[in-house]
Amino acid sequence: MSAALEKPARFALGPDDKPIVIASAFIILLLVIGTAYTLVTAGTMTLLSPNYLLQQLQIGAFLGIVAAGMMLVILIGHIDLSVAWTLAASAMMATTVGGPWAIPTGLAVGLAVGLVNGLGVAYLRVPSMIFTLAVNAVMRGLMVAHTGGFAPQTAATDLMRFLAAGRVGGIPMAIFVWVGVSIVIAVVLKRTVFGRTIYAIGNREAAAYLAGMRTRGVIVAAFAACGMLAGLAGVLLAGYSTKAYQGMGDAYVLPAIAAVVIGGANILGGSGRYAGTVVGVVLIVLLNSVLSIMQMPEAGRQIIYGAVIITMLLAYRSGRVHQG
Amino acid sequence: MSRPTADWLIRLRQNTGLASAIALFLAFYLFYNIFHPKGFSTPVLVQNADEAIALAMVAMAQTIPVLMGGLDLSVGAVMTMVNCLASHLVIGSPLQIAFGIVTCIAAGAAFGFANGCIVVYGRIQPIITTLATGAIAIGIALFLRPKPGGKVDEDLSWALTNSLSDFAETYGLFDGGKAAWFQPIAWIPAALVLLVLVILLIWVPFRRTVIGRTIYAVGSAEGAAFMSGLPVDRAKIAAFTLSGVFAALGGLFLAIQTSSGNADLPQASAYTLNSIAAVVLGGTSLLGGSGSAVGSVFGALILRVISFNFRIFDIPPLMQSLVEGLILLAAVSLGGLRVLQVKNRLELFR
Amino acid sequence: GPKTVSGPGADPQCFKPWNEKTKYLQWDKKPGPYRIAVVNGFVGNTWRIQMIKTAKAYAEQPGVKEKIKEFKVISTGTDVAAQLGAMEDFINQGYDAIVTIAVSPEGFDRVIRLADKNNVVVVPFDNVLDTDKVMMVNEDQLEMGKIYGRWLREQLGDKKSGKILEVRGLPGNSVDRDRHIGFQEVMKNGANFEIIEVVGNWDDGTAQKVTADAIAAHGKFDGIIVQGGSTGVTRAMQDAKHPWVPIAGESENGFRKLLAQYGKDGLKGLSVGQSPGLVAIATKAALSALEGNPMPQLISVPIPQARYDEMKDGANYWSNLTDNFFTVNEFKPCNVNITATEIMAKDEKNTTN
Amino acid sequence: MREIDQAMIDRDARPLLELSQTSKRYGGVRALEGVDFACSAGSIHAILGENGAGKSTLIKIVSGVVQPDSGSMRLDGQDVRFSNPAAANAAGVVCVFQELSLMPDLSVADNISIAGPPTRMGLIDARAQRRRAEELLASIGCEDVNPLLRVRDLPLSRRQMVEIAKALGKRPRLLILDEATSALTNADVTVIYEVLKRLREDGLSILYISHRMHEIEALADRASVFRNGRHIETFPMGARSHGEIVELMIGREISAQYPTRVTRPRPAPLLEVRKLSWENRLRDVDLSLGMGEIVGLGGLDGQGQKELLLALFGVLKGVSGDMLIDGKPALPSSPVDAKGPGRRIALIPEDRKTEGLMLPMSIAENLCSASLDALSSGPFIDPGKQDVAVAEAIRQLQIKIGSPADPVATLSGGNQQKVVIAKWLMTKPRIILLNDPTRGIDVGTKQEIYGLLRVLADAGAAILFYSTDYDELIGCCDRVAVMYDGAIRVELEGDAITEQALIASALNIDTASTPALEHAS
Ligand SMILES: Nc1ncnc2c1ncn2[C@@H]1O[C@H](COP(=O)(O)OP(=O)(O)OP(=O)(O)O)[C@@H](O)[C@H]1O
Ligand SMILES: Nc1ncnc2c1ncn2[C@@H]1O[C@H](COP(=O)(O)OP(=O)(O)OP(=O)(O)O)[C@@H](O)[C@H]1O
Ligand SMILES: O[C@@H]1[C@@H](O)[C@H](O)OC[C@H]1O
Ligand SMILES: [Mg+2]
Ligand SMILES: [Mg+2]
Repeated sequence: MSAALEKPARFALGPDDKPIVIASAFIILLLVIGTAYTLVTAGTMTLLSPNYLLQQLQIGAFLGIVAAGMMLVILIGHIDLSVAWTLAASAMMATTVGGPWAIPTGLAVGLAVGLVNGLGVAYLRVPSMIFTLAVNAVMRGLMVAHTGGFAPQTAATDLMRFLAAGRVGGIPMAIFVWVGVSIVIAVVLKRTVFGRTIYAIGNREAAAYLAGMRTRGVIVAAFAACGMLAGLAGVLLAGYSTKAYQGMGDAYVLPAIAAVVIGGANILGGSGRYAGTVVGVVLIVLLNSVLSIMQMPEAGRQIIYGAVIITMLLAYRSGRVHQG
Repeated sequence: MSRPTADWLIRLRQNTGLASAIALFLAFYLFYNIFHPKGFSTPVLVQNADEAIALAMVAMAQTIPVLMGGLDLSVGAVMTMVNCLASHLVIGSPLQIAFGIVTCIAAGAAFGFANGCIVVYGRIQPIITTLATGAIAIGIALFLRPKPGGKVDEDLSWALTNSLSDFAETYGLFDGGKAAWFQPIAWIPAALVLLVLVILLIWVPFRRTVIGRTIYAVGSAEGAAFMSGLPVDRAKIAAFTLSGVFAALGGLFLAIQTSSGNADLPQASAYTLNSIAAVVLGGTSLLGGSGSAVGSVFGALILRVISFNFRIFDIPPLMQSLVEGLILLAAVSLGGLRVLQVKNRLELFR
Repeated sequence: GPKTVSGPGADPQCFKPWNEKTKYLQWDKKPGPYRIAVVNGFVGNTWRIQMIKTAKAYAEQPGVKEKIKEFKVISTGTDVAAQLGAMEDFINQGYDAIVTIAVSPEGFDRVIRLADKNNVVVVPFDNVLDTDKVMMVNEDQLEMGKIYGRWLREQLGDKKSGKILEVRGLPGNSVDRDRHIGFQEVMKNGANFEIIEVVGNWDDGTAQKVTADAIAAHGKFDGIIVQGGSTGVTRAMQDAKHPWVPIAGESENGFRKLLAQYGKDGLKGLSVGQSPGLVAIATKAALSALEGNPMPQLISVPIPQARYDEMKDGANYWSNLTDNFFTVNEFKPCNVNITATEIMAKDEKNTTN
Repeated sequence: MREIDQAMIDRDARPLLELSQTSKRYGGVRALEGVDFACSAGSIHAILGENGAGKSTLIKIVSGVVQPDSGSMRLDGQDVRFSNPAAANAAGVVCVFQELSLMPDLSVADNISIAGPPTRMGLIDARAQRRRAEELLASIGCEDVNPLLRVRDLPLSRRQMVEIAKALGKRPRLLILDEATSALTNADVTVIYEVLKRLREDGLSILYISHRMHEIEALADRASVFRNGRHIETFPMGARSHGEIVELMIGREISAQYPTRVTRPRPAPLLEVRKLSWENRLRDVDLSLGMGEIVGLGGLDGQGQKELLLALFGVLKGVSGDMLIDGKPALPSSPVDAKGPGRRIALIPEDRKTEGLMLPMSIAENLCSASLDALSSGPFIDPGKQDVAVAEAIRQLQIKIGSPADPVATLSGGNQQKVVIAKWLMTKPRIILLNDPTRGIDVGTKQEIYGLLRVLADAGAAILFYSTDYDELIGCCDRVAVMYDGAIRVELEGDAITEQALIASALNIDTASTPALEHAS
């Protein structure tokens, strides 16, 4: 009866669009600031060169793929703290196996870890925060033992290198992989029963269950997908770095969560658009690169990083009335 | 409700988490002491206490936001920040030292207060707020101590990391620790006394204030707490502030223990993650509303005692992290056994 | 605790004092065999794993095995409280010596005090402490930084300005700090280089990533130094089609392979190693101290270096083995003969390329 | 209308609470519009109105939960404005909200004294608090509740009693009960009546909101009717007939509350339950349900009715006994199973907010959530099919909405309930299980739901219908199975379904020895 009235006329954006618009505006602001800086200090416009931007997107692809998986898990109201070592373990096992089986192995490891997470959360109903933390510790232990057990091969295969670092028509392959993953995730979330169930679980699991939705299966599948995407990111990152190494996933967990949230998803689950996550990833990658261009010392970097997240979220909140 | 249940049974049932944490800790710890060549002796107890106390404090810091239904990802960072601050301030004349200590605790409190304000007035989820402010705290720590270093008063360092008798000796109390009445307690580690004092003087009374109970109420049902006329916003701010205080105490102790400050980012995140594990092992629900800081202390002790045992038993060095991970996984999965008993699947969702 | 005595000490070929001013320490002789613990901090890179395996292998060597009753290796992670606790625990358990890589150069006062009280020999190596109260074993990290710097200056010839990339190690550790200071000192001497610092955590992947980012952001560098993760940095250069410029790095096999392969194309590099075999020397020093020998407080281990034009397949690098291990491991003067290939690359089927 | 009210107020004692020209909007919705309202001390004042009429908004303003956009409020002649519930409590205005005000993880004692606990030296005095809880619980006949228990572990009816104890503990001058009795057992309701009457004697003013007309008739001295955010009329109880009141509430006349029942031969069973047992809560339940039949489940609250419905829907683990559909074993192991093609069972759950709906999601998404399989091709949801189905469901149940894309949270309670029902109708169920589906629903909507049930039954569905409202069971059901302590004690059929019979069997009074009861009237 009043739907039309309730929307403020001047701002025709839905609540899910606002974060995306604000974050995009912030990305443009970052480009402006960074370019101004390089213009003044070096007389160049590094940031605006297409090659540079493509390179940033290439770097962003790894984070983007991790964040895509993380988003699925966050949408169902959970979190996956094991992606760090899922990623590393996949990469390490992929390179250990080598040859044509490298990539399937990496993905399988990610999938397996994700399945364990999903089973623990869906069947044992251990809070994901702590279950995935413990699984992370186990994976770390396994990989330390693995590295020490015998001299494992850590060099990436050519195919891994091609997917991560190769270019087709001047565009890094990693970007194609990220785009591919993104299309699949976006379609799954928007158009499929699986996607609908994910949102339903995130909003009210009991109601979804009583509606006869396959809640447990979907939880397991969401974690499995998250694990597999972390595995994919690991395979690619190993390709990009030509090798797998311990700790290679450490730098991806919190930024992935941050990207999802900056993209407007509710950290408690149930709402958020995939496009937002992509924008969040780009924002974080660009922020990092502008800070490194500016030679910002680590102390300042951390402070700015924290301040940006808070500011963005405050900006999303402003103008929205609280509903108790 | 055919026959009324005895009060003690009700109390026990409501505290199974805490009780099993204590049992688990005692089992591991007895094991350790029995096989330790100097088991059940003061030096061993002193060492164990020193090693556990910072994590115990940080675990308490984590508990309060968790009880409220939030999560504080900045506790390790705040601990690190205060550690760095203390390495500048806790030195000099007794007055300067006292001032330094107060400043450190105030800094933690102020940081927690800021967290609380962002959560309450900015209406941002605690977990995200503290993810961001944790970065800021690490930034400040790096700013305070770009490289590890600094100094903390040596007497203080020695006195607080040893037994009470050393404490008394250092400060010339109780006839230099020789007073007869003092002997029965002289063997107790000062760190342990500190921990118990913090629990008794801060946590226990706090829990019995209206604000303290409001924290539980908010974690249990925030809307209901508001409708019941409880000071919800104030309680949230208080929760984060107190969390900051506990984290600061952890950082302060770390500084006293190492007599230096170190803005170590991996260490900060390790403490944060361990604090969450400790809270869960201690029987506090991550959903909020039930549990206690005392449980988390035992959770922290469990985490520590697992690695104590690595020093006693011959576990191949490269298998240690794996064993540690598996024990942790097993411990947290124990909670999953409850699921087997649940006969009404709707109860799984609460 | 130990008495300060005057030199010379035992086995000066192996336990070389740092400099003329190095004092000597002597502990009371204890009857063997001994109980020795190795307390490592983080285990996040191959270097540490190679170190742990070397330690285990060394303790099994004839001549050493007989002297050791119990040998325990643990890694505590980066948590300083846990590392301090472990050391104190071993003191309480009555261990005779503790060999350690410190997670921070500060904070060990109490443990040292307790060790002295209990006549336990504590031997930090690699990441050592800012103190002269314990016996320590290391390559001269400050000097290593200077060697990096001197190599670059030599290669750059008359150049007194330009952009230099410095890929640093794990923040907060003494090795990272000292190499950085030494390097900066040489570079700043009478010159005006713009030095871009990035953090590579001593591992290839991270180092490669931050290098790629730095090249993208800053364009061309005139020279590069890298504390660890040199293979990754070199590959990043290659990937970005950055022209070969002088580079100074660690002793990873992969790095040396690249130097051997592209040296003639202009990849002028110096490979300076910190050996994981240091753990063996540190253990040996501990044993010697327990036997009552006077020991230099600071033991200097030579810095093995190899230039791109000195690469010899099968001698100082192995083109058929993984990139992944640190080539220098053994120390002839100390009778430490555990080679890197034995420890890390013995498995035939894991060869690459 | 205003003049009449004014005259009445003048005649009566001076009002305790007075609101004038109070308005409140939520976005574009006018929840309250220029309301003048007063109630006086020493009286029980009912507030009536259909869902969304503005009753809750009114009491939320009075109790400081929300702020009015305009208007003024006087308490005892003094101008007041409460910025939060605590301020209202301090002034003696205490509200029992239907939900949202007990903390499940805290003990009963904690909950009762939550806002102003007894303290010693600034700290909460646990012992005094417990004594206080015991006294308050005793005053409402709940001595059996141990104050140490967590609220979480109490059944809903006990929780409501605790809620009332908590309110009484605040020593209110104005006590507001917003559907506070909807889940109470009859015995409790009787006690509460006594308590309320006593409080009235003590000079309290009580505002009483309920959708149960007989409660209001039994209790209230005076009633105010709201409609569409406006105060329609205030009158002394008894001054208006039942029909007139309903007409005031919904602005039209209701011919008959319940659809007329035709007695038919008992159909062949579609669903048969034999010796169904579960965990001491269900004991050898035997029941059968025929096509076209509406069977009621009666009895005191908590006698196993909910468990029976959940067992039939595959929610409970470890159920023993048989359940047959079309004579074939069909005990489902999950809701997925239950709604599947072989069984086609639907369950309208107890609590629509936590079990029935994903509140922040759209109306359309909620409606489709149980029938996604039918609305999709392969893994993909077919937007075309979805839109058609949604439109059809909204039309069939006459759900009042803005757009199907709006969050379901924006609907009034009654319309939310219709969404839950519609969502299940979209699965074309053969067997429909309903768990107290009209709780908190206004008379108009109730009537629609009753009608709908009959239509569904006539179309061949078998319906099992649990209700706490006797009128409903009498009015709607072909048969009623009354449960006591996990078992079905009596089955009443046709004209034998009377209030007395229902009450007697609910209390497990031996019906054999009092046959008169069973066949009364
Ligand atoms: N928080 C809110 N946001 C938006 N609209 C609201 C809100 N609360 C109430 N409304 C609107 O105000 C109107 C009045 O609601 P109110 O809750 O007062 O009705 P009610 O008479 O209590 O109904 P019920 O019998 O269903 O409880 C409703 O139409 C509803 O749409
Ligand atoms: N976020 C919201 N936006 C719009 N309207 C809302 C919102 N939240 C609640 N409402 C409205 O507030 C009214 C009262 O909500 P409340 O939770 O009291 O419903 P209820 O009491 O369960 O309904 P009923 O009494 O019919 O069972 C509802 O009619 C609903 O329309
Ligand atoms: O000395 C360093 C060592 O501590 C680290 O672990 O690996 C790289 C080495 O250069
Ligand atoms: Mg209402
Ligand atoms: Mg209502």
